[in-house]
Amino acid sequence: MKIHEYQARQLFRKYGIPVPEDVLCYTVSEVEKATRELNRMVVVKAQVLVGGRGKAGGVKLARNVDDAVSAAKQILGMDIKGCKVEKVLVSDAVEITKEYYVGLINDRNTKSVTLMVSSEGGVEIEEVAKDNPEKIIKFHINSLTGLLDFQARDIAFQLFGDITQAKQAASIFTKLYKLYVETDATIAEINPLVLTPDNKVLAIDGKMNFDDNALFRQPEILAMREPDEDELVEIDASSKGLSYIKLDGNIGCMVNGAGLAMATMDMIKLYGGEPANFLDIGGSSNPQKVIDAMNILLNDKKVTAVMINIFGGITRCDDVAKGLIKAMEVITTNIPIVVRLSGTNAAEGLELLKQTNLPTVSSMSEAAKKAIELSRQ
Amino acid sequence: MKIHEYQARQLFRKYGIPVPEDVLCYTVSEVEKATRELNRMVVVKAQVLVGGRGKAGGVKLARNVDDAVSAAKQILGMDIKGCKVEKVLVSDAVEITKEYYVGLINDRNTKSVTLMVSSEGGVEIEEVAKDNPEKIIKFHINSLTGLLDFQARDIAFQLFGDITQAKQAASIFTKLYKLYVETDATIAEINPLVLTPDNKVLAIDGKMNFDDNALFRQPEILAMREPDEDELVEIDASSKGLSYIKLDGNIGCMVNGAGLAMATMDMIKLYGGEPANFLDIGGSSNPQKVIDAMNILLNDKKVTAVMINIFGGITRCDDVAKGLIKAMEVITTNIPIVVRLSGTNAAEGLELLKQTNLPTVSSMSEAAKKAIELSRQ
Amino acid sequence: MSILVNKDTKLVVQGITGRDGKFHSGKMKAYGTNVVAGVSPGKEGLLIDGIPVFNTVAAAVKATGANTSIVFVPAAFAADAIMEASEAGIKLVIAITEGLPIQDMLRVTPFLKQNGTLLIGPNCPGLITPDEALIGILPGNIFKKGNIGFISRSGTLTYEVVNLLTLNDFGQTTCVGIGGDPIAGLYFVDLLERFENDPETIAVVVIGEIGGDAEEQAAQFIADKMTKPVVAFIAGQTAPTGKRMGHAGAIISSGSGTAAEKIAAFNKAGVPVAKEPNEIPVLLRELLNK
Amino acid sequence: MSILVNKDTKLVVQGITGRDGKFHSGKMKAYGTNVVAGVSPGKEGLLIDGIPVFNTVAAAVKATGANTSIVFVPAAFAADAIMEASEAGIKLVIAITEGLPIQDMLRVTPFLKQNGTLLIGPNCPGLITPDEALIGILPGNIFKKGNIGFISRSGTLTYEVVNLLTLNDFGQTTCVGIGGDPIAGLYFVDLLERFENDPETIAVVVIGEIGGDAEEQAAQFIADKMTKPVVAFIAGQTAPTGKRMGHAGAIISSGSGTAAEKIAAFNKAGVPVAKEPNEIPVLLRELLNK
Repeated sequence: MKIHEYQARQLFRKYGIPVPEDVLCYTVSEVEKATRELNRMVVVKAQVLVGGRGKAGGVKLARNVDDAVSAAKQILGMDIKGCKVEKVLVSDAVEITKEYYVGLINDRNTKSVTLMVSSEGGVEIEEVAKDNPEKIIKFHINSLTGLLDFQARDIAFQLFGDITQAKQAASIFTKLYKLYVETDATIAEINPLVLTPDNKVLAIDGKMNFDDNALFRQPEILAMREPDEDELVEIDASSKGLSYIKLDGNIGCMVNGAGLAMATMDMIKLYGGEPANFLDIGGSSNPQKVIDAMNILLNDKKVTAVMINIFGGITRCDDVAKGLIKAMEVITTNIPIVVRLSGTNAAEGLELLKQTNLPTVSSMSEAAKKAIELSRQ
Repeated sequence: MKIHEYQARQLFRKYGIPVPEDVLCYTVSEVEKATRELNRMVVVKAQVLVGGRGKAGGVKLARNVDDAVSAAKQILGMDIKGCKVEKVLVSDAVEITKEYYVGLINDRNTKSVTLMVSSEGGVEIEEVAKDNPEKIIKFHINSLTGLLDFQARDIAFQLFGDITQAKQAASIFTKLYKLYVETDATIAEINPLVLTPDNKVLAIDGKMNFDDNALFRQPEILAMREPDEDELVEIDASSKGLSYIKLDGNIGCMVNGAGLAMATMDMIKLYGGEPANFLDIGGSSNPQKVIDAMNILLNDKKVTAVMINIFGGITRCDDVAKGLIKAMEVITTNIPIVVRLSGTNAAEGLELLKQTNLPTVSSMSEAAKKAIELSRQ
Repeated sequence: MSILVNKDTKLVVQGITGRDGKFHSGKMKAYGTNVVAGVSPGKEGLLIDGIPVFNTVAAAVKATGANTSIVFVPAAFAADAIMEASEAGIKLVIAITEGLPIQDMLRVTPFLKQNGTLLIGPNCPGLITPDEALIGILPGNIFKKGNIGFISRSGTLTYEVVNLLTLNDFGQTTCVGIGGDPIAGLYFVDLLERFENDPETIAVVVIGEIGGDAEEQAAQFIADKMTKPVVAFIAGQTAPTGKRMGHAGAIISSGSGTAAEKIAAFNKAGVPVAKEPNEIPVLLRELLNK
Repeated sequence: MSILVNKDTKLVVQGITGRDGKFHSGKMKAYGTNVVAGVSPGKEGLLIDGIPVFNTVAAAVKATGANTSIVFVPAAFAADAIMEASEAGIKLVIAITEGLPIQDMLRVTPFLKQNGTLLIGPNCPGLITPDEALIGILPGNIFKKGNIGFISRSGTLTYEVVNLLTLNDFGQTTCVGIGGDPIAGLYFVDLLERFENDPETIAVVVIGEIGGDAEEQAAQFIADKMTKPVVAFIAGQTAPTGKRMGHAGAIISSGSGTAAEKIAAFNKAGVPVAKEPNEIPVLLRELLNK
């Protein structure tokens, strides 16, 4: 789960990480009022959940109220990578002596939370990783002891020679780690962390993602969720036990299992088709799930054919077939649906499906070819 | 640092440990009102910082308001081991099916927080330890992982066969451990933990002590401090860098170092005297400390002689002598003061002290004998 | 021979009284797995399919000598169950449970390391040594004793491919589903090493997917250390960036963890990568006939 | 010979720029201790009494090969300093700092154990191998090279007794003040074992005090494992129950940890207990003349 910069700043404040003063605004007049009250040079920043807003013109410096109003007019309503800007953050534009990068991620290889810092702040860390990998300092944190004070200080000293600066940075690292662990984050980035001319160390832009599997114990984080349209569909699917991701193609897929679902999408593409979605219905033959899944698929107006790909393991194919039959009784559509059943009791399942007039096959590749063919009719 | 039962119950509630409803009362009329409002059978419990209040008659069951009023009249103002009862806790008298013991302490040998539980609750755990040591289950908690859920459950199953009871108990163990660690406790006891006829597990009497060395980071705990007269003197001494404990004898001692101070008390006793106090002035020759220490000693009207015992290590005896001379300039007393100086620059120090007319010696035993002799004149 | 599990495996089922735990305990027992005990706090004394139930893993181990555990308990309590098994002396834990918070896994990892406990999963279908022991939710009937080692991050895709292998007469030594989570117990490399050292295994099939770099590490390990042939397949070539494809670990972040990168790594290591599942037995036959 | 410290000790002083750190660094250096480095975050490059200062222990170890550390940093930061030394590869840490919270010590303990670091203290005067290395705040002039081992929970009481030993011509191999806190690094038993194995030590003096049962454990160890004679003294015979006698560890709780119990334990182990400090050299002479 992602949150906006303004929300990340709220969390930073709660954990004592210093951030500039700011006001969240939904309208141009709110921006005008906020700028007047802050009474300083400000930055007007689009609040969207996609990266690259800076390059898209979604962040503008404003020296005075007129500047801010004109920036707000340009940014509010702007489209950034398909996201409409509905709110902006008006933030005190602090003077910057130098920019740094601070990030926490879960490292798969060391199985630890890893602190990454760099003296190259304000640019994407992936670029630094590619061009100047030696400028990224990585530290793997032992989950049993946490980030110890001396460790945070050691790392801070590698960025800041001055002790008062290093102490501020170390304290920010420690607080960010506490925030990260306590909120079940998967990414916590401060980019840039800045040093000001008066020797203050501040977090300017904050990015945080959270572990979907842990949201059940993070009500405060969950309350920050602001899903867009596509995500609403995904969340709705998830509440029905389905894992759904919309893509751009026209062949809807319904598969049991995430790996098999991906392999199904890949095969459609390999054979010249375009998958419309990722959809994993899990290991169940519950007819309601099939109905829900089918409704989601058919809500996507681009879909011109559906491929159902089931490998029966513990779930028996005849049970799946029975579920499908029940589901087809309540679904009315003229979009062609190819069903592939394989594995446990596949023969029985295919036999049962004869009554539905659905095209049935027993191999995945056959199903993919058939679906592509039907999608073009 | 110790706290009252009612304060321990406040902490228990904050951490989600179930305790009976209660009201703290300072007067008989408050007790009457509280009992009327609780409208149930209650227990009236003296709130004092010493143990053994039950045997002293400081805990009484009251079936009705009249009972409670009469109990309050007896208990309020009562003297329990030298402590005057100034407040009572009026607590819902829950029905009890069985009593248990739960305690957390710091174990010196395993260097861990140790959970002790017993099916023998409601009696002093020291008695159980002596009579039925096999009835105490001990579990050493790894400080890096904390008390894990399965560990708490395993221990709970050793007391409770029933799963709903065991789950409640396990949850209490886990919460008590969290409370213990987060408040820098040195003892956290629930005695008794009770099972009620309706299968609820509740904490009845709570006892908590805290680490004096950690009070600097425990403002909430520090605010609970309610020192008695003797403790006020100790706390005042402590704020002046002195470690002072009042005893019952008549020979005041002023020593540098805790071990040497104890050995000094022991020696006075060995030679037939009675030490009036423990007083460690630490490793300093600061005249102000000597003045403060002397004032504390002389405030104790029982004191009839003072023994100053200094072993000069890094602190030079001549510096200590200079401090003593300055101190004696502002102190007026006719109580005899014997000074022993030994170690670094002892000879120079003793020479300097000649101007004060104080009896000086160079060995500890000589000083003790002299002080005892002078105390009897 | 086989790796990790065999006829000597004595299995304890954690969460045996739950819906899945009960169902699969029966299935595993029916397959011939030596299921010696179940654990469900408060249910001690019960028999499930003839399997005795205990309150704690420690009690189960003491009574039955269980050496391997399978975890079916719900996600919120699974990390605790894994640590309980480890503390009770279990040396191999298979966690089927899906949806474990990553922070829980990060806390579990050093705990298991200290005790010398191996973990497979979480969010995995389990593993099987055909005709000896099935530990998980895999459908036993599609597997066949043989000499191919098999490792996969997926569930049903595993069945799909194993089915193709069996139909093409490639039996298996051991098949392991390592699970779809970003932080898991054993990774590809850990298992490749065991297959390399298993005298009965003559070749290995690796089914990877997008996300992370476990496949890249596997490719490096194969290039550096392995003498046995390996065939690979990567699911998720059409997956977009930033979207989690069902599995918590199947996500392409900032353009890394793509199928293309993984395929390139395997190719560089001389490992043929199948374009679609059907091609896997074909590539395997080619390599073994060389 | 000696235990723990000698001419090969290379000492780093943590908190060297503080009042006590600075003062005692000079004293230790003057005694002849090989003080190779100091640590004070932000003060790297400074020289204190000719001792180079570093920002971190890791940097100090790297530059100077320090193998032992002494900690003077304030109580609130001392646990972190101890762990920093341990993580930097220091094998013996002496913590002089008084007033460390017990919970901090409980967290430090498993950390040091993992790294194989020994700790003396906290709240201790340090230790000395006369004529070789003084690490702590002990007054060097009262010690004398010889063959008595010495262990004490106290500071000035140590000086009092050592002074009596030296005046009575009992020189010392090594004298260790283990500190007055309830949870500390090395206890009596750990040091008795080292003295037993030190060929140069012929007898040991143990100065205990009320609180805990370290003395009882020492008595048991002496009875079970020691061949060398031991003389003991216990301070606090007149201390009341429930009152902390200066040291955080010197407290009689619920009637246990009393001087009487400790004296009884030593007597049972055949260890003579002096009634007052003056008696210690007398008892030692008796034992050694046997």
